[in-house]
Amino acid sequence: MDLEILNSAVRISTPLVFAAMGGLLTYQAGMLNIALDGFMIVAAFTAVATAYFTGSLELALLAAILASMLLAALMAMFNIKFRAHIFIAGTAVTFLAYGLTALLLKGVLGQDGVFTSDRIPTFPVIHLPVIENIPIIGEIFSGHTILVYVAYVFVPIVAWTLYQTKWGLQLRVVGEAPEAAAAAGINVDWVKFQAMLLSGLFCGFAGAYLSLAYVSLFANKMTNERGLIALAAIFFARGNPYLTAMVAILFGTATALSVRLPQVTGLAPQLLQLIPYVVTVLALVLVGWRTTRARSRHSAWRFDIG
Amino acid sequence: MSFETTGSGPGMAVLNFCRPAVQPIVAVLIATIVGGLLVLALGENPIEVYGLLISGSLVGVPNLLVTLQMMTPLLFTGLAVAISFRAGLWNIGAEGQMLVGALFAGVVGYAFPMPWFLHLPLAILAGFVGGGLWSAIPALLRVYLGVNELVVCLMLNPIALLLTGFFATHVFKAPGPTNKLPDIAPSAALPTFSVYSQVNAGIFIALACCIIFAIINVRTVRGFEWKIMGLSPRFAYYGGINVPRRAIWVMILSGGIAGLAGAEQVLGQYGAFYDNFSPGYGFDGIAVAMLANFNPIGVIVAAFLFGALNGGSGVLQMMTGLSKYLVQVLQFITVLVLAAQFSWDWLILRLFPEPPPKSPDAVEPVNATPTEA
Amino acid sequence: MPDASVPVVSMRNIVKRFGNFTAIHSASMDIRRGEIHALVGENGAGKSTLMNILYGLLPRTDGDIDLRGEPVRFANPKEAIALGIGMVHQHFKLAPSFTVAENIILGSEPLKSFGRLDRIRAERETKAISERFGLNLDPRAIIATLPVGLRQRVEILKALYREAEILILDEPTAVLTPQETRELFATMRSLADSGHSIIFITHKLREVLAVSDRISVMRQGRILSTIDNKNVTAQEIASLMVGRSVLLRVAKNEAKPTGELLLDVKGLTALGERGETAVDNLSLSVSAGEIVGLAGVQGNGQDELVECIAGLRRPVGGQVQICGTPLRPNPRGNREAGLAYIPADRGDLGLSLESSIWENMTVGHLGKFKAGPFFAATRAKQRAAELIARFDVRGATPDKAAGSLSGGNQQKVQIARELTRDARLIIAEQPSQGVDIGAIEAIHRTLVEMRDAGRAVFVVSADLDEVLSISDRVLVIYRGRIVANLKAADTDAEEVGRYMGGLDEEPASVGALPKETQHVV
Amino acid sequence: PKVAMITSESGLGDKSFNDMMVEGMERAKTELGADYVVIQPRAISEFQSALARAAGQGFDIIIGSSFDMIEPMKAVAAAFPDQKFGLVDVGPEPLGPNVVSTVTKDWEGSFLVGYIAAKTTKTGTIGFVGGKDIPIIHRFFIGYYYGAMMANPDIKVIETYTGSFTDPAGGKEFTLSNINQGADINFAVAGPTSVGVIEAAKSTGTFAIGVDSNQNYLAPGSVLTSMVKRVDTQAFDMIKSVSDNTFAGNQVKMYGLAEDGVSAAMDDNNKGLISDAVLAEVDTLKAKLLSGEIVVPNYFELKAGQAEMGTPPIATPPSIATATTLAQ
Ligand SMILES: Nc1ncnc2c1ncn2[C@@H]1O[C@H](COP(=O)(O)OP(=O)(O)OP(=O)(O)O)[C@@H](O)[C@H]1O
Ligand SMILES: Nc1ncnc2c1ncn2[C@@H]1O[C@H](COP(=O)(O)OP(=O)(O)OP(=O)(O)O)[C@@H](O)[C@H]1O
Ligand SMILES: [Mg+2]
Ligand SMILES: [Mg+2]
Repeated sequence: MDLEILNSAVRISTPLVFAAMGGLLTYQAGMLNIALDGFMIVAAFTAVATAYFTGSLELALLAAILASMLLAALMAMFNIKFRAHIFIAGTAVTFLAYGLTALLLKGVLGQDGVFTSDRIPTFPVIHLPVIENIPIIGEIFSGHTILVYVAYVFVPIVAWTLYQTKWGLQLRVVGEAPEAAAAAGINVDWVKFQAMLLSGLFCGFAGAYLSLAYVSLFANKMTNERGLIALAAIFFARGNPYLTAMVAILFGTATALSVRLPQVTGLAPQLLQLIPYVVTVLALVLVGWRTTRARSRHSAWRFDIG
Repeated sequence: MSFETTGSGPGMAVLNFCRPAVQPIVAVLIATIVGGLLVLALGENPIEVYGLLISGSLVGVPNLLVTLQMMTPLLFTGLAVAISFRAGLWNIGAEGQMLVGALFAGVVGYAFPMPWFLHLPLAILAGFVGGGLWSAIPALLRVYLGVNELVVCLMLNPIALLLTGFFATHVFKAPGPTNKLPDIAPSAALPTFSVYSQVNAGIFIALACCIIFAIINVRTVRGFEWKIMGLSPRFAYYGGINVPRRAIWVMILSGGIAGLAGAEQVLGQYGAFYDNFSPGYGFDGIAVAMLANFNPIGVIVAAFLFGALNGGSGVLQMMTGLSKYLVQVLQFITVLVLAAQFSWDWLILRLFPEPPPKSPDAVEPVNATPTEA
Repeated sequence: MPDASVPVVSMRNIVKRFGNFTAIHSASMDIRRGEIHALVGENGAGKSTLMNILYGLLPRTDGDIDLRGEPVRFANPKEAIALGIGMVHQHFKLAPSFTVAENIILGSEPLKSFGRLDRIRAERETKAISERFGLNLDPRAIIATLPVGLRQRVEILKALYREAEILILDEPTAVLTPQETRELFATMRSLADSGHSIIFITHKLREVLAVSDRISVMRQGRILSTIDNKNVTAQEIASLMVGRSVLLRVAKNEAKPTGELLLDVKGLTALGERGETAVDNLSLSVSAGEIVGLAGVQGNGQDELVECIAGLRRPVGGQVQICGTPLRPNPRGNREAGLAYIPADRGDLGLSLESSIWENMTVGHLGKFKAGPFFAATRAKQRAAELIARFDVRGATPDKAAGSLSGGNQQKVQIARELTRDARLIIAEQPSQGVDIGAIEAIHRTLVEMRDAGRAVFVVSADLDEVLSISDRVLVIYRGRIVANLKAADTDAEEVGRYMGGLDEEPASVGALPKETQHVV
Repeated sequence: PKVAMITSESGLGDKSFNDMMVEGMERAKTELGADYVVIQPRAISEFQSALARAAGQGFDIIIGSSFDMIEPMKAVAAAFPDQKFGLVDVGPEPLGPNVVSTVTKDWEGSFLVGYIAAKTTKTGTIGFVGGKDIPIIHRFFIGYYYGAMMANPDIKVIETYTGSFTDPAGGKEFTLSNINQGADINFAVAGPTSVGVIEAAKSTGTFAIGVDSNQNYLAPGSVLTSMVKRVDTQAFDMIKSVSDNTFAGNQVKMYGLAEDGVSAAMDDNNKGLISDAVLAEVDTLKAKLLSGEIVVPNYFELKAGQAEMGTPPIATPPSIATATTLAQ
């Protein structure tokens, strides 16, 4: 039972980790990308539609990523080239994506609300050869779909890219001091554009995971604001990839827990569903309390928070 | 940050003067064209679709009343978002604040019957207080613990939804199959005017709020202070503005106004607090505020646009069988295009290409002779 | 190898317009190989703009630029950098939370396989290049922790790392101490000797005369003339720049301090950003009717000291009285007690660059425009227009954004705002930083007038010339303590410089000031 | 006839009564030559304006669904006495001289599938996955519970609510949790979330029970049966009454097992999943129900703390037995 919770936590956290990695890159590039949900829903839809028509998971994943990146490119174009406020662009793109996928669901797949079919292939579950037999670890980490492993492997890759590569350095400088980057001859807009595209890439994975691995169907608004949770994780961790992933997992674990608590406690389900959100707020308060106490003694007054 | 202005020449002054109006119009035009292409791609006649959207929202008293009904909550939430964003506080929690305000108004509305001249104001005030209390959480966390209000608001929205849902389904649940509080007493109801729509006296409160805040923004010290702290809080603080206190109050005011949206819904439109009643007025409010460029009068215009699109949506569905999602798509194409800065500059650059160089000896230096104040 | 007779850079008839405002009318200028070429001019003359055009940061509206005889048109700095142009900006362009090495290699990073950064090589090369040019720097230090002088070096090394042959330095000495300035000049000279060409913008004519080979004078968007540094005096350059004769020294009478302590600091202790003790049990006082200068190398606690007095930082110990009122924990309280404060950090603290000039001039004066809750915006704009004229803020209208002003004119905006406050204590940090000589004269004269009207003026500056010329009394801060309390008339840059370097700690002047010295002028 | 259908705020694609009603519309279109449009309000507050604006447009009948439409429809029906209205799947009170309404006895259908589940489970534990913890869903649960207890008094029934009707992924997660606790059959009453419940069954080799419409086809072999609510018939009957001029207002029609308003769906997709023995028992059960020997409890008639329910009496589930107030 306990281990099953963790196994489920790994599953629940996966789309959050994907989306968080995507949002993290834009965060590091100085853009607050609130369109993660929009990217994800488009990817989820494209994945299901492609899988349904071609029967190929690979094509479906590819198409999902492309669709998500296309939307990201649109968003980037409006934000970077046409200087739309990232917040409006993000809101608009998200609701546009919700509406468009709902329209296309009817137009392309002939269904309202939900689409599911036997013809949609699903990502198979992988049993990790050696790990599977280790008592506790095996139960938690084995028996997920390939995308779950991909998500967690992305975390060190993103960290490595951010902190060990030229591109990562430039991206972080663009986020922190765009004038410095521009003066050093870096094409700030282009770097931001790339970050946004990659954000689309990761959300493409997240969407495909949601609709072809976690479940195998498409439903309107099926991202259920997971992108916003991912965003909160990023803020919480101030853009550190490992910490961000950990917060996403914390949220996933709290969710897994809240799924299993009702039978135990007999409490109203609404109160149990509060747990992940409340845990996140409490964690924020705790961190804020600790840093503020230290800062107020030796820092000049600042209101904008870093 | 770029301080460059584009375009120049004699026509510039005139165009700059009407810029606030022209920019949205150009954007709506572009959005209409893009949306029209989309409609065409769906195999419908864009002229018919837009015709129905317009006639369904503006032509005839019933349609107009529906539009007004739909714009009312957006007036409140748009204004709420606008005043907080203008002061540099990212209150994206209007949705949650509206829900809590609605719950407060709903409870006061049914649980404490009294004469209407007391009851109605009290119930409205309860909505304000509910929203204000809910927004005080991110405000206090921001000011005293440096926690980003954006994240807190993101978390508080679902928390508000779940908590108000808990109250509606467990604590104050009205008997019957629906998840709602008991109906409010007639003494707490905002009067409605017609069977065609639930537009009610709340719209006057909303418009009054917009006008009051428009005046506050440009005519009062407080409004000036909010603007400065929105652009540069450190400078504002240095200059003697009590930024932490102002920040808390702006957030509370903003939340309170979002709470009024809830009160208007409960007291005017539903007659009781219903679980999960909002189709996302709080989020639409962000778009409305952005379109309005945080200007309270602009909020009225933007809310009207949104209300009209939503109102026209019903007629469009009724007449053509097209989906409500089409309207949503058209709506947010408009928002996206409106948000872009290109429409105006693009137009200007085409109308007024850069003028030839001015004669080189234009200005003579003034002598540097500052004297004591 | 370029032809030696051809200038390295030749700019001809450059025009730059921002919207319908013409910043550069028609500027022409040649730079020779191996020369140090000073570019001087009033605030807003267009110096930074011209250089930004050369560096590819701004597109030009018209005109030609030849680089080593070839016409060029840079779309961005990257292309300029590739052709050997480097620029150190008036406002530093560094990423504060990154290391020295990272900042230096940014944009031309040494790589290992797979696009990996070669950190070791980056640090080695940073070390090597800083030693080659005699600029000592720890490659791993985080920029935010470095004093301004060292940041300046990072900026220069950044350009040199890219093998810049033409180096543009935009007001590099504005924030440096005399020692640092001297070191910088030595570096510039050795660079020039090794074939680099240096364009050097400054408002300090002494520096121009000391280091440059040729001098170009800019006025109202035009290069008036380029002269040889052989037979020219500071006075001549000044007149050329401003179009009239300027007083290069402040003319002032003896101070008559009343003894009423308008600023009284006793045993103040405060921590710095990293929790270190930045101000260490410090005491000082400024009396009505005197100008006290605080000299010190950047990073010795003067920032923290002033922030405490302004209410922007909470002290951990000690007492401060402003005009007889105990210190309040926020700027508002201290302003009400009678403080006017001109911060050095105008971009972040003293101005809101995105706000209009009238708004910038109105903050801190809200009481004047208030009728109940209402606000007289029209009156505030009128007043701003008056101040713009009175303080000669060039290129300004009340509705223009403060950020569109040149550096020196931004400074004038905040000076105008603060000096027109009804405040008895004036704290001015680097009041003439980036301000041209004509305006310096005016600012200093205003400060002296303030003193004579019975106010207390406390000038905090790294610019020894400024401190010595304006102050009646000079305090030197070193490692968070006052190490010297000198009568300005009896001391000189050498002596003060020694105290600033901490070489000569004088136990007697630490802590409370001896009563006698406060009154001698 | 011209028909306007106004959905509840969850709109089309709910895999629930809105979709079922459209099926009824389709049937009316083919059989009666009806013309219909579907209007999807975004919020409860838009019901009244949607009804009122449709009332002026020459529709022969305007059909809505959901309890939340009762008040708006009463108001609009009073304002437009010549317009015919229908309201599907609501309570037993008549709504006006120009309104017909219907009640679906979904608790009787839930009773049947509860019985089947309890007879089919191999683990002795079955599950219930509701969309929200709300009375209308409790009504399904009580029927299900009653049926299960009648089949096997020792059965364990796990009651869960996902909190959302639109989160299939959440539905799957909750179902997996139930399965992990031994529930090898889960009854999904959660709109689109139900599809996630069926998914979970498919991926674990257990069974799900569909709801509202026949969902057996969604995962043949994994959906034991579906508790079908024939709101399509109800809508069709309303349209038919208009077309053959038998419409009479102030009427509430009941659609229970007797009226074929609910059923446990049997088709090719679930052939052989339920043993013939169980099917035979279900038939006798139905007969008893029709004869009144068995009366399945309606949640809305239960009282808090009530110890037993239905005929023959069966102990109430803990959520009722221990409750101090019932969220009705
Ligand atoms: N934005 C606000 N909205 C509502 N009340 C506010 C707001 N800001 C402050 N207040 C309240 O108004 C009262 C006066 O506040 P405060 O002393 O800061 O203003 P003030 O003295 O008018 O400011 P100033 O002197 O700078 O004009 C306080 O009780 C404070 O809580
Ligand atoms: N982005 C801009 N938009 C509008 N005007 C600008 C912009 N940048 C500079 N200007 C104007 O161009 C003129 C020249 O500015 P510049 O910064 O080149 O002056 P400067 O000679 O460097 O002065 P300082 O010595 O004060 O630094 C000023 O009047 C300034 O206001
Ligand atoms: Mg300059
Ligand atoms: Mg006051």
